[in-house]
Amino acid sequence: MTVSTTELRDAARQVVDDLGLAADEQDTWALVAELGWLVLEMPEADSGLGLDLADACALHVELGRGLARVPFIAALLAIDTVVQSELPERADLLASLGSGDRYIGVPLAETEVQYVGGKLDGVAHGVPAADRSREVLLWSGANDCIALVAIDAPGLQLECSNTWDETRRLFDLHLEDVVPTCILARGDAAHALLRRLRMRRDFALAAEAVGGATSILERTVAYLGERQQFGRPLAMFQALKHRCADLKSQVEAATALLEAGLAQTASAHDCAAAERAGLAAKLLANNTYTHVVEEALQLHGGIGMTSEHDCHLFLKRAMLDEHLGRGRDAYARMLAGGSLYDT
Amino acid sequence: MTVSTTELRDAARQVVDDLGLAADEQDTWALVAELGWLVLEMPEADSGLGLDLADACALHVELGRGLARVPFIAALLAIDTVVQSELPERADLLASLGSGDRYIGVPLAETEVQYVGGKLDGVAHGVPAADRSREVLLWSGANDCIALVAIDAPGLQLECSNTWDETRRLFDLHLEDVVPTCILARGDAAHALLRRLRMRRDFALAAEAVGGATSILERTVAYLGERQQFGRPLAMFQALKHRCADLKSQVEAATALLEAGLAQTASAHDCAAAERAGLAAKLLANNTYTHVVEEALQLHGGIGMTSEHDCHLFLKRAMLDEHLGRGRDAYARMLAGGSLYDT
Amino acid sequence: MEQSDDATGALRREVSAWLRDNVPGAWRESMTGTAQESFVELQRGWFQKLSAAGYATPHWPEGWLGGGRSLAQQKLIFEEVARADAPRLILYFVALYHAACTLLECGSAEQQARYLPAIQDGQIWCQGFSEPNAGSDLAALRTRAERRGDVYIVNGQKTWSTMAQYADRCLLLARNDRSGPPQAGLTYLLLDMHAPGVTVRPISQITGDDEFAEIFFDDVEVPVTERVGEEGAGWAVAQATLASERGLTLVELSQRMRSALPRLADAINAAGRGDDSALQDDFGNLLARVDATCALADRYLHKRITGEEGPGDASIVKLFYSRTLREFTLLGRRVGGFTAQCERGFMRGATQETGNWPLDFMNSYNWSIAGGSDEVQRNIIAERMLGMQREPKDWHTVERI
Amino acid sequence: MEQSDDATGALRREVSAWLRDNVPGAWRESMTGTAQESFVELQRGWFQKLSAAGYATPHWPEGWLGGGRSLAQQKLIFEEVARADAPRLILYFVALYHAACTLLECGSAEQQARYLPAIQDGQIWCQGFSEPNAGSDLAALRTRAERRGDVYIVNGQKTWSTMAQYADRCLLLARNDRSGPPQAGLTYLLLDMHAPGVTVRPISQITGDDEFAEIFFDDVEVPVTERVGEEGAGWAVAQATLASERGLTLVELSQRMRSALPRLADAINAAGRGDDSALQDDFGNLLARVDATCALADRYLHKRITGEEGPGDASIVKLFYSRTLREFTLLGRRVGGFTAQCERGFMRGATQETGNWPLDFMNSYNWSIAGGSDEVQRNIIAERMLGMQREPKDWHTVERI
Repeated sequence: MTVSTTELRDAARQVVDDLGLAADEQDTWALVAELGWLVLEMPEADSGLGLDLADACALHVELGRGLARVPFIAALLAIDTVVQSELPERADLLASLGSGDRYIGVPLAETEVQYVGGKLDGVAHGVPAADRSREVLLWSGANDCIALVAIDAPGLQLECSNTWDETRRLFDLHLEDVVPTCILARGDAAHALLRRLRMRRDFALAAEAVGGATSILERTVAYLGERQQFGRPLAMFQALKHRCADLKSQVEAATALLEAGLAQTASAHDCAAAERAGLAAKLLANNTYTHVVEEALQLHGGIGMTSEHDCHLFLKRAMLDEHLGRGRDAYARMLAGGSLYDT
Repeated sequence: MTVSTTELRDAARQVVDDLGLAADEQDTWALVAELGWLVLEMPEADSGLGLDLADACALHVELGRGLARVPFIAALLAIDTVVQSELPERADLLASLGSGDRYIGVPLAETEVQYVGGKLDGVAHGVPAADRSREVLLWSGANDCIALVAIDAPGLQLECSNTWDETRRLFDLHLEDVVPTCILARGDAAHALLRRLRMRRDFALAAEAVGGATSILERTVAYLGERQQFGRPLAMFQALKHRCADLKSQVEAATALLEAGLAQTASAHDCAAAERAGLAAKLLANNTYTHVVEEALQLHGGIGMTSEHDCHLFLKRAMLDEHLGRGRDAYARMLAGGSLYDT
Repeated sequence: MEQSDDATGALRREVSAWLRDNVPGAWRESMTGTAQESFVELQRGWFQKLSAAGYATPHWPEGWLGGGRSLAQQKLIFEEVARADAPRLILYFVALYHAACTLLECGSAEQQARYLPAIQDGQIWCQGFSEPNAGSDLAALRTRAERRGDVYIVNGQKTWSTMAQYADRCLLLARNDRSGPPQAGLTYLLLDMHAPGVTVRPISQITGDDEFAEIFFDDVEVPVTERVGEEGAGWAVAQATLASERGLTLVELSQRMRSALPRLADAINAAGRGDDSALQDDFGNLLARVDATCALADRYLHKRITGEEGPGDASIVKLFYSRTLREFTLLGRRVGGFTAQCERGFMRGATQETGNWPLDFMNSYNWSIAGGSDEVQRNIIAERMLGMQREPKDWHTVERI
Repeated sequence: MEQSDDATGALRREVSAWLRDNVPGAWRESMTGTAQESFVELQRGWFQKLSAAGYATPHWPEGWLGGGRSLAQQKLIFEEVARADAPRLILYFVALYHAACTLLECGSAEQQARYLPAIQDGQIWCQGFSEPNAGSDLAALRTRAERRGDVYIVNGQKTWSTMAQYADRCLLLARNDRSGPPQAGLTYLLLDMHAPGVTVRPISQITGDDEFAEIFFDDVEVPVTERVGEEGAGWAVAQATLASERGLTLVELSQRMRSALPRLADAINAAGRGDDSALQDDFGNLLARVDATCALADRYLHKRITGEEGPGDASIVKLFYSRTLREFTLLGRRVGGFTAQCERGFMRGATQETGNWPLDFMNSYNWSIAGGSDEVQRNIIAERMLGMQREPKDWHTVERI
């Protein structure tokens, strides 16, 4: 990790801690824009900071720690895709995206969309804060078309996904004969851009999960240190200690894997290796997050079952997250696919 | 459980405890014969005790507890199959089998044998103590033929399986154009007999596994109660307590499932229900056994890694057992098959 | 079992025929996403029917409507109710079991005459044992009951009391004396929930439900005649309360879990994944564990019938049930995918197998935390059943709350 | 890292080229089912080559053959050796790391001059820390060293000493004083394994191997000049011994585990089960865990290089490695089926990934029990890293042995 990544992380932690878990989406978004996080990865030529995915993921980790209610992952994915594109209005678009005035939503789950005859049909799942976006970045299930679609385009309907996790505010987009605002890429170019987008989405989701897992484990350990039972703090009971130690080793492993994978994306120009590292990071991070929250709920006892306590916010986020990206069971199987037949 | 099953179990426990883990195969076999256990399930009309599978399994549990080096499961399977058959020499054969003078081996794993043109070809796996048997009970992979084959038949070769577990003394039988001594059943009759045999084999293996798991858990708890570390018995450390408690609940569950399944075989005439209960009992018993020995080895620490300690005998038996019967992964999938499509 | 197969068969047919005619129809649909009040209405209606038929009180002694049934017959009725997929009588459970059995075992004749008929008529009770700082540790109870002439003055707070907001009476365990050993200073009272000074605040649960509540006591007067057992003997009376359902709940819960397996299979098939061997493995292993849970619960009840229950037996069943239920709901979460995460409506009166997997998963913690957490059960199993040495002096554990 | 990519690349090419020419061929085959003696012969031959090339002692200071390498370079050499699938230098590990680093850090100039060249020439050392009743609890050590004039008289027993039957010298931790706190009365000695009164008995392991041994001391005389550090300062010297390999072993082990993944994939494919989604799930999850183990080990080494190591960091790596290795071998056992249970011949000089799955599974316990059991690591992580409260007074834990 370069020094600047560390600085970025420390600053972000301070910001997220100050905001707290309940911070309002609008306020948080304004702060994210103000801090320049939206231009983090934009090239310096485009007035960006020119930092890389590892830096972005350092922020995702911190936002994940605080369950920040802000569509930062989707925003960065859209910005990167526009940066990679050759849109005529690229410069203007980047300026408004970077300032936070404009937000383009991106589905965090896989889409079931077809592009036929210049029109999009189907459903796109899991677009965060779509009601705040002017356009949404969508692609065809066949991966041969990426388009921007206006949120008020005829034939497009927004439906709140109403997930148990209320911190992401996801939407389903139902499309019927929707004409895109513009096409960003077709054919092989679209394929390549989508590989990049999915790889980055995997890393971003992994980073948020690592942050969330770290945070809920810290909170659980702190709770056990305070809560007295049988005349002692719960933290003194060896059975609980050992469970926390196992969780800690898993969180550290997921963190190390994420960081090692990000290092690979920076140094190597091997797209397949970066993709594979993203798959592994996402898989382990989500496995870890769900396992940690499951244990955290048990270790908190009754208090964790009340909505006044924060435990459930992490639980619901973790339950949702494992189904985002390429889907719950795709990761292990894609990873295995490189080594096993018939996959 | 009827009173006589309880008596049988108590008597068997005494016998097995007296024998100890290292008892010689020949001596144990002689004792098993002397105690009348070989005629346990023979009809009273055939001078047997007329008891049922639940009683036999009560003995398997006890023999499993003591890792008895005696091919009792195979012996009872062969006897039951002969009882079910209409062999002309049935009465004489049962008399010599019941006295222990004669022993017919039966494969404890699935066979890869074909029956074509009156001859058997292929390999039968996992026949215990085949070198002590005069005949072996074999069947075709297509389940349409059950035969007795003389151990010295031309074309038959014995090969010691040399498994890590030395208490079962399994053999592979290689067959090349082997002419059976006699055919016990063909076609539908063979199918029905083999369903019965496999169901009984599942229960018997489950019972031995339950016995083994019970025994190694008892030994582990006893060891933890004696072994001192940091000035206290290990049993006093809560993390170890909780692990033992989990193991205990799993062993009790496997025991309860076995007993409930056996009760079903006695009362119901529903062959499919008995088969299903056997699958479930075998699956849970083996899962439990392997998990308990894995934990037992860890809980024993270094001493469990030495061959002078008994821990490894249970470990090796449990590792082997999960691959006996229909094979490691067949059980869960067959059970699921009743409820899920395409299985 | 004490009955012939014929008599058992006849009872089973009788009960199941009655259930066929009387179980509220389509309650799973009508109770999904509904308000607490309509749920209470369903409970009242269903209770009146069941009670009038005598099936709500098979565990009461002979002489009471429906009473005098053997434990085996009680189990049979529970099984049939579970199989008929009737709503659980959550609102009346404390009255029918905890209150009634405590009164029958430890109450005065006058107390029995006052409350038992009222319970059969639908009086609602709640339990006041747990406190915010005494989850699994009854010795730490702090709610006070000070004797003043003919009344006790109660002050303090209870929590995790099921449906306390609808209760008429509360089974209260309070401390009358702080001088002796912790268990010795407890007194058991029957408290009127409508008395001045009682405040109930429903607990907002993470599922959106509020079936539990906190109860606050501010100088609440309880007549001495409402004391069960002697002053300071509350601990022993509480044991009678806790033992009241005698394993029947776990029989019912495990049967309900088994009945819910097809719901999981349907979800797998509906996802077009019946041929996914990973799901087959998980589902097959779950089947075996669910069957084992039923077998354990049955065996435990049988031990109670024959008087063979040993220390830790109940803990084994509860622990294995809670772990199996967790795996059940985890598999559901896996199969349900993204779609299942978007279904928020919860179903009242069901147990943990509604088919709304994230909800079921969250509710599964009711069984691993409440009624003696998994951790407390493990302590009991290790120390009382396996005989593993206890930790030194003040490291004590308490049966369960 | 302190070096440019170019210099690193050059060293990597140099080492890997040398390894290509010098790693003993087909040793996995020749070491399968072979006797201990031929294994020792292989080790001696391979050590002589490696040592002569300077690759056995990159961690020694400048001035020694091969010495003066940075930790990053040492790691690179370890990685290349693992990738080249060379036999592990089990017989020389204690000499090269434990003995050499202890002498370099705490030994006298005279001791260094006497032993370091001998070690480079192939002198074999063993470690004498563990005792039968002091597995994870060094404070319980009972082997005595009584000072009599210019010698210590050693009596007692050590166990789990790797390859002690071939060792020339022993790093011995013995008790010279029982009066003070347990850690204070220990003295560190260099003991001649050929001295009168030393008896070695190989431990028969459950795998059939005997790479560990017990050592018995019966009035063995050790000159006072063979003491490292002051009398009673053995505890501190032992810390130097234990810290000597500085995380390199875990880097090597995790790299070897990664290198062995294709062996597992081959087994799955050979069983015709590459399209079994249950195995795909398990294999995919294992891949991620193995990669994470490598990442953890690398990160730990990096922390050592930069001086950022914190309490518990080493325990995290060891615990995660041991759990991952267990899962690795469990999946192997599953895939190997009945056939794998029938393969008894074991492979000497390999780690836990020989492809003989039951053997690998059993050997995996070497890493969850020895060198600080998983349980001891969990205590360390919980108390020192997470800051969870320690148990009262005499419930203490010890770093690791």
